[in-house]
Amino acid sequence: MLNLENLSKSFRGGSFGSGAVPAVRQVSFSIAPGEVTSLIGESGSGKSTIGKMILRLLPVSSGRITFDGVDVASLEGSALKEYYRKVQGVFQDPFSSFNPVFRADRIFRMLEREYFGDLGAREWSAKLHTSLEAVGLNPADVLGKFAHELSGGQLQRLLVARALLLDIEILVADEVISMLDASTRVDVLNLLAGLKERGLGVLFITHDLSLGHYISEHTVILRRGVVLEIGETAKVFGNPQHSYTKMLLASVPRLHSHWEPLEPGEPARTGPRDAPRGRGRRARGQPLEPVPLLVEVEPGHLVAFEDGGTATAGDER
Amino acid sequence: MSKDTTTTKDDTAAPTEEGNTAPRHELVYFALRNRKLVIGLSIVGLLGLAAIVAPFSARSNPDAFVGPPMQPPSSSYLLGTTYFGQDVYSQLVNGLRQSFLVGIMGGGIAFVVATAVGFTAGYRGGAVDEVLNMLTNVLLVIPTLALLIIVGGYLKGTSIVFEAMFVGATAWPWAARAIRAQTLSLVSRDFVGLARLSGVRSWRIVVGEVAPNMSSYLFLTFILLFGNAILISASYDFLGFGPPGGVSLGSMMNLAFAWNALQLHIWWWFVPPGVAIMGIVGGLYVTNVGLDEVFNPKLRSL
Amino acid sequence: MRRYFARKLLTYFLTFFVAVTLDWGIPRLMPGDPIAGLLSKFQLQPSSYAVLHSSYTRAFNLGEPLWRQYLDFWRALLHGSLGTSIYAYPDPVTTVIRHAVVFTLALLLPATVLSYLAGNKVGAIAARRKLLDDTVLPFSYVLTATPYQWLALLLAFVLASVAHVFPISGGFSYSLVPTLSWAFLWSLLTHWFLPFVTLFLVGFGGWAIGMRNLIIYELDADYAHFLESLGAPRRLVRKYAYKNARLPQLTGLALSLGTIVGGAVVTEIVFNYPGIGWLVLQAINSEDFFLLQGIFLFIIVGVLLANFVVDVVYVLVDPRTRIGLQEGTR
Amino acid sequence: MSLDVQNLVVAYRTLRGDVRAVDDVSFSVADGEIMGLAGESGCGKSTLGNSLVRLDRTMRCLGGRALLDGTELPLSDWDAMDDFRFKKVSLVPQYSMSALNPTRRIGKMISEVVRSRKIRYKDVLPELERRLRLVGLPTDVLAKYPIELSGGMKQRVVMVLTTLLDPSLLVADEVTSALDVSTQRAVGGMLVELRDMGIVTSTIVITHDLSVLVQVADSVVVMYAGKLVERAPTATVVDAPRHPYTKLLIASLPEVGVRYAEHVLAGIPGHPPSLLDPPKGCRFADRCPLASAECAVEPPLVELESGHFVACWKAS
Repeated sequence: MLNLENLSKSFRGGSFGSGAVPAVRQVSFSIAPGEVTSLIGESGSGKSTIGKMILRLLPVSSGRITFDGVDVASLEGSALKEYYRKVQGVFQDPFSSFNPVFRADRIFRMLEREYFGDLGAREWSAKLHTSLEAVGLNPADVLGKFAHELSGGQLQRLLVARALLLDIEILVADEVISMLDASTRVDVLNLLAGLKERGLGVLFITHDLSLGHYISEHTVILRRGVVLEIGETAKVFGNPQHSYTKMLLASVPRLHSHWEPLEPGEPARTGPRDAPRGRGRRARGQPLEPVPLLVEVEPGHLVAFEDGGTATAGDER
Repeated sequence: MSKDTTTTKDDTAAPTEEGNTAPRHELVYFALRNRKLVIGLSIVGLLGLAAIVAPFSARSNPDAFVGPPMQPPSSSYLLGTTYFGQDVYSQLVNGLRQSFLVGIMGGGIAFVVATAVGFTAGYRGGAVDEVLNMLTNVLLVIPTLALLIIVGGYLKGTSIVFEAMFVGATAWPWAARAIRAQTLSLVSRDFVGLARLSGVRSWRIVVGEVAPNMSSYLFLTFILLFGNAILISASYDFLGFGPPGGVSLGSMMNLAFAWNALQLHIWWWFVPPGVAIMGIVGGLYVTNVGLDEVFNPKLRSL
Repeated sequence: MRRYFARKLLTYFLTFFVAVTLDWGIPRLMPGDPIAGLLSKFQLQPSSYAVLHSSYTRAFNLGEPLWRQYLDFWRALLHGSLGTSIYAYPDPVTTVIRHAVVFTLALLLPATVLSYLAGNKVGAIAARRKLLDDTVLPFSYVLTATPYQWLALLLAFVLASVAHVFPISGGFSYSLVPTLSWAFLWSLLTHWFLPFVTLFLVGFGGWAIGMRNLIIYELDADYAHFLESLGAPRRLVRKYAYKNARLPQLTGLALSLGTIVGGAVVTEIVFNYPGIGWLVLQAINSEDFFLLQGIFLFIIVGVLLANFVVDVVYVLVDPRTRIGLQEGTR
Repeated sequence: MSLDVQNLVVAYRTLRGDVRAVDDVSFSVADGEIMGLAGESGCGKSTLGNSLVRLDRTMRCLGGRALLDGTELPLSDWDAMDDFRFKKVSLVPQYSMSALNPTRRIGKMISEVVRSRKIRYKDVLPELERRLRLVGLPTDVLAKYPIELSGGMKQRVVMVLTTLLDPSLLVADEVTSALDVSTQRAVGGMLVELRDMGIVTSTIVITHDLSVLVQVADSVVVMYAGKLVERAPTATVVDAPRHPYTKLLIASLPEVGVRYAEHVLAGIPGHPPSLLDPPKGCRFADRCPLASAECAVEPPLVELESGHFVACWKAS
């Protein structure tokens, strides 16, 4: 069980750390084994930052992440290595995940060297093949090749296979299929969904609501580093409460229905992020809006309190 | 790297079976076809060869007084003789040797410092980066030659090793800055994150994952540092701070100037060393550009 | 923008601090007794040796504890005192340098600015134009690889020593008394010309190459392709590319100031041009170490000032730094 | 008949030979039509769209032609094409975020571009300002530098600029893919409005996202490995596709409402062939569940019913 408690992250803006730009603010949720949790947000929402903090690729500014009760920030050396045995990640750009200078197998080599030094060559090879087959890859097709000789789908599978070599309990999947071709992305998606049947907890980070809805048990809606709605996926999608969630759902293009005509004055035209931008501008300009309180509108469904109107429980339709 | 640069549109053909081994063949193909690279390498190679065989091809000890003074180039004195009657050709090939040595050693030291600073700053980031960056920027502003003036003034004669160390200590900042920038961009790539997730230690990530991705860039940096070192040491020697007794391309020009070669029209005394320096440094620069064009397809076609 | 300058100024102050410390420390860090080292270069009687040794010791404050020496050095410096020159005894070092600086500036400023402007223009024109590129580029490579002192020797030999078109040495004809006469000004100009050409040519090559390469990159930038898709004529695309390529060139200018100053030093020596560089040689020959130390500081301050000027120009040319500045001050 | 593309072949030149990214493609776009051009990366859709406005220097047009309002576009003649660019054909590029010169104020840049086309800036300024307001941008964006704008704002500035001279043909290349869903919707709406207001006569919208095309396009062309495989009205492509590739592609797309727990979608096994040496017959054959011997011969594009073209032996 991986818990995020009031997790916050600020990036240093400008030189000498003067001026901090908040990226994630007081985020709390947990990733349970055997479930997929979707973390949904638009660009700049801080969703990838959360993933990187879980993977200890970025330090936490305040709050904490615990894994089986232990504060992840305190892990160093061999303890951190043991954490990585249990918690692993797959990233957005499959080509960036592979060192272009080396063959794609290097991702396995590193694990072999660091974790399986005492394993015989034959045992290792058997383990590797099992893992590759588990993600639907034929070892002969992918081993010994360079990343640019393989397709994006194959590469993402290789990365999942790499994680499966370890005894992982949590997998952080950061936009893993957004760069894949339509015809192959659903296969990788199904692969991730299948992991929960092995008892793994998956954090599925995405900007695409349809993917989140397809795959996950729990959904977290994030905007500008703040959680706006969180709960069981069926409830969040079936009975969205926050105006932002509703706007997202109304805006997502669908295959079998058209966008509802825009109501006059609806914010979609100017868009929520259309404020002129500039790094650090928000931080030094107006004061930050406070992190809203989460209100439970129905069992297992929490919504951020809005000024415009209190979230109401019950089905609107 | 090659992936980003060879396919600019999303619409290029998917990787192909034939494409598997192509990039390397392509590099060789473009290398051989690149006129700048071929010309630059030939010049540097020929001069380098002359420097290596200097002890055998030189007619005499460069300092020995072999004949009548101020002889113009002739069959007996290939490049004439100096004001004192030393053989210019022998001095030249020995000077070449010295220049290459200073270039390789000085450029090498500067390169090591630059990579150490650049990698550390770029990979560690944070406060370490701030401090190293500040140090780099400070040293970047102090002109090498000015520093040389006060150092040289207080030293009684120097050696090639000293010159190399001096160059190494002063010439690295721009290279460190460039390497830092490259490292920063590479560290943000996911394969570095993945290496960390695999429990690989930091120095191993830098050496094993980051550095190989900028090997061509590092090589180009070394070439430029090499050339710089030769130019700096030539100025150093021209000011008369050079190793006593030894003959370098810079000290040849210094002596020629000091003994009125201009007024006495002994042009063969100062023209050859300058041509040699220009040949090495220019050859290195052109090689650098040629290699850049080979490594970087954007620059290739035109 | 305020932050941008704050950071730059901090760097410059640090640099100055480091430079002064080096200036103070290097004579003291040299192995052995620095004064004995100095004096060993003279052919001295034992009696005069002792006198000189004790006077140098006093002059360098070597009797005091190190921290004391260091503070005294700073105090003297802040009072504008760099000691007394031996070469031009009894003039103070600052006076000697001030006389030379005029000549160096008259040489460096026009040579640097004009070679920068001309190199950029020519490089921009040559980029992506086959014929020009094939001629300008090799020429530029030869120039930029040429040691300053050698080009100076070559020009002095051909145009002065052989052809007698220009005078070979000095800042003006020694037969003339410095006055505001046409004859004197003409003499200044003719003596100035060859060193100027030397600095100009070597600098020109580097700028031309840099600009040519940058333009090729810029012409492949997204905004250039977009302009093309709007049917904008090549002239406009190139104009934009040129304006954007100026920015990294300016950074390059700041980075190469040290090299340019070094070039001026050796060039002045070749032409006996009475600037800072020539002074360096005189100081070395007459073992005038106060003068050397003073020149070092002067060069540092000059380079720092030039860096600052480039920073200001950069802000004027790049609107983005100005916007960043507004954000910072709001 | 606004745009008529006939047997167009566009190739990249590489060391190993020409890569035919667009291979013998024909279609037409009517006045007032928004045509979607869909396909996976590498299928040639972007090459096709771009070649109609700005044929990259690394590309060559090896055959075929494109008629705009009855006039042939001189695709291979860079200078002659300049007469058509901006005025007749315009391109909203994939890289809209970086399409504006970073060191020029936007208004200044537009005025310089307009003037370089021998048009007085004063004459178009009122219309420019009107259209900026139309897409929800304040006119003071003209006084700003690109870095002062958000991605969505830049996207809209670029769209206003490219359509300023009321082009007959607008090619919009992946204009929605880098945007958040909310901005995506605004930009999609803009494409339709530009057509509805008669500013743009015909539009080609290139995207890998079929669900965006459902929102904006009247008809869809599906490409696969450089070939046109299916062309039909949008609703037909989505609801009754006939080419096996289109069918499988649409069946593989997750949509809000579809859940793994209830209905597992399936992708298409395998990957597209190399365009350097493409297979002789149908290019989809080795991934196609219906493939048989006759697929070794290239299937022609056949009009199965009015306006519905399919290149597949198994479709009829």
